[in-house]
Amino acid sequence: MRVLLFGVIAEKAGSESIEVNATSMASLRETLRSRIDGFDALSYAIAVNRRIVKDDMTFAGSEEIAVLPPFAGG
Amino acid sequence: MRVLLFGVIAEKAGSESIEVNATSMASLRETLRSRIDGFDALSYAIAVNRRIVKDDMTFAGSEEIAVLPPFAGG
Amino acid sequence: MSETKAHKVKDIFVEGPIPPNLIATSIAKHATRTDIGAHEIFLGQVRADVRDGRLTADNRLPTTVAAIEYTTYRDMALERMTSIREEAFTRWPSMTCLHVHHSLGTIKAGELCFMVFASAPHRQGAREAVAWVVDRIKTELPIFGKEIYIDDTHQWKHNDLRDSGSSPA
Amino acid sequence: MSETKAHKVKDIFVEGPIPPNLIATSIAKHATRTDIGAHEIFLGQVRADVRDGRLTADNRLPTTVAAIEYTTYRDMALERMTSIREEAFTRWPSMTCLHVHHSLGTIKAGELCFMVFASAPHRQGAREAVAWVVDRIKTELPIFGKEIYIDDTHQWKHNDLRDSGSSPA
Repeated sequence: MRVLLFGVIAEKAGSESIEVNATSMASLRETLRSRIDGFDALSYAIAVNRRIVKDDMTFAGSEEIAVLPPFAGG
Repeated sequence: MRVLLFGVIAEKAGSESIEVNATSMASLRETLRSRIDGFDALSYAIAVNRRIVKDDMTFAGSEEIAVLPPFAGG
Repeated sequence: MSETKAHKVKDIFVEGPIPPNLIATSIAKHATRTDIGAHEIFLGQVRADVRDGRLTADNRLPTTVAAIEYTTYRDMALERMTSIREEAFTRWPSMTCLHVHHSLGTIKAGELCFMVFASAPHRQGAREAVAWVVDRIKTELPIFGKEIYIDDTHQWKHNDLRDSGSSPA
Repeated sequence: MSETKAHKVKDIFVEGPIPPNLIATSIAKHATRTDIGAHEIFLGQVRADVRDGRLTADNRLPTTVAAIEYTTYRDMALERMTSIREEAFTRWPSMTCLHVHHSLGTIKAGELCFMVFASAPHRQGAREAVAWVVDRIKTELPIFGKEIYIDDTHQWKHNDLRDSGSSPA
């Protein structure tokens, strides 16, 4: 599945999206950690279908998933 | 002395100022009552040298005196 | 912004309605002040409120505000405004600018009659200052308003603090 | 004002800085709405804040914000904004209009990047709504800001609620 990346996370990854195989939030976090240098030091939230999800969940594979660094609007 | 009138008070008096002989706040109020029709029914404040004065006071005669109806700015 | 924090007596009065362009010009002038992070602007607009109008045998006919005609005791208003400005800069020392305009003359319903515009590094100072200055101006400046109705009658407006727009509540 | 109280998804994003003229145009459009007595406007402006910059043997050299480059997760931002609008109209039912603009792209120090504009019959509703909407947008909209310094280094901005202007406190 394609995961959207933004801000400092897109910068670290060198791309605005990343293809991953992840069946759950936990495996997604694991994958991001292994694929993006310095990911552990970053603050981030994960949005599933444009809503932030904090708990673990399993993915059907069709979700729109995005990794969001801290907000800075205004 | 010349007393400045504003708003509804100027309207009732038919003029933006009035010449009065008044040596104190009390005599000024008395004069206004006798000279302006319906003055007793009006809300007003008296400003002496551009500051509202509520207590009685005597006038030297050189003060700038104004009779102010309720404020409506904004 | 050469007049920033100048506490000299400034004329706040504008003949006729406040043109929206004046607000845009005011905003644009602040682009050189790169210590500003927040502008807060309050604008008062004349409302076409419905009022009790002419008395008939049975009741009062309703009527509607067509315009407000503003007059002022200018010297006292500007003196009071100078004190309010000084106190505002003391209360909100981070505030960089405070601009006030008030209309005189006939302002039609839908037109702007009042502007309070504060700028500061952060939004809280600007927001609090604008609210405070608006309240002080409404209660302390000798400005008088004659509401002119669509049937050519009129009535004198007066502020009370429950009132919050540009006509009595 | 045909869009008044329409709760459909509206695009709030503007490429580049918000021109002061856009604000004047917005204000002027409300002259036909004679039930409005009060407009409250918040504007965010990019501040030339001083930051710790390059590390030398002894210390960090100070540097200054030259611009902020804004990006967004647009679909989520507009969905969140639609909810915030709906909740604002529920909380302040007297509010007649709410207009929001946020810049994307590079906004230089001194330029405007954010506008929240509420109109209501009386000032209290407009004022409270603007403060609340500004806070909600800062905390809930996925908007990202890269601070670009005069020495061409950069750092990613993040809001915390103590922050109140358009750069971190």
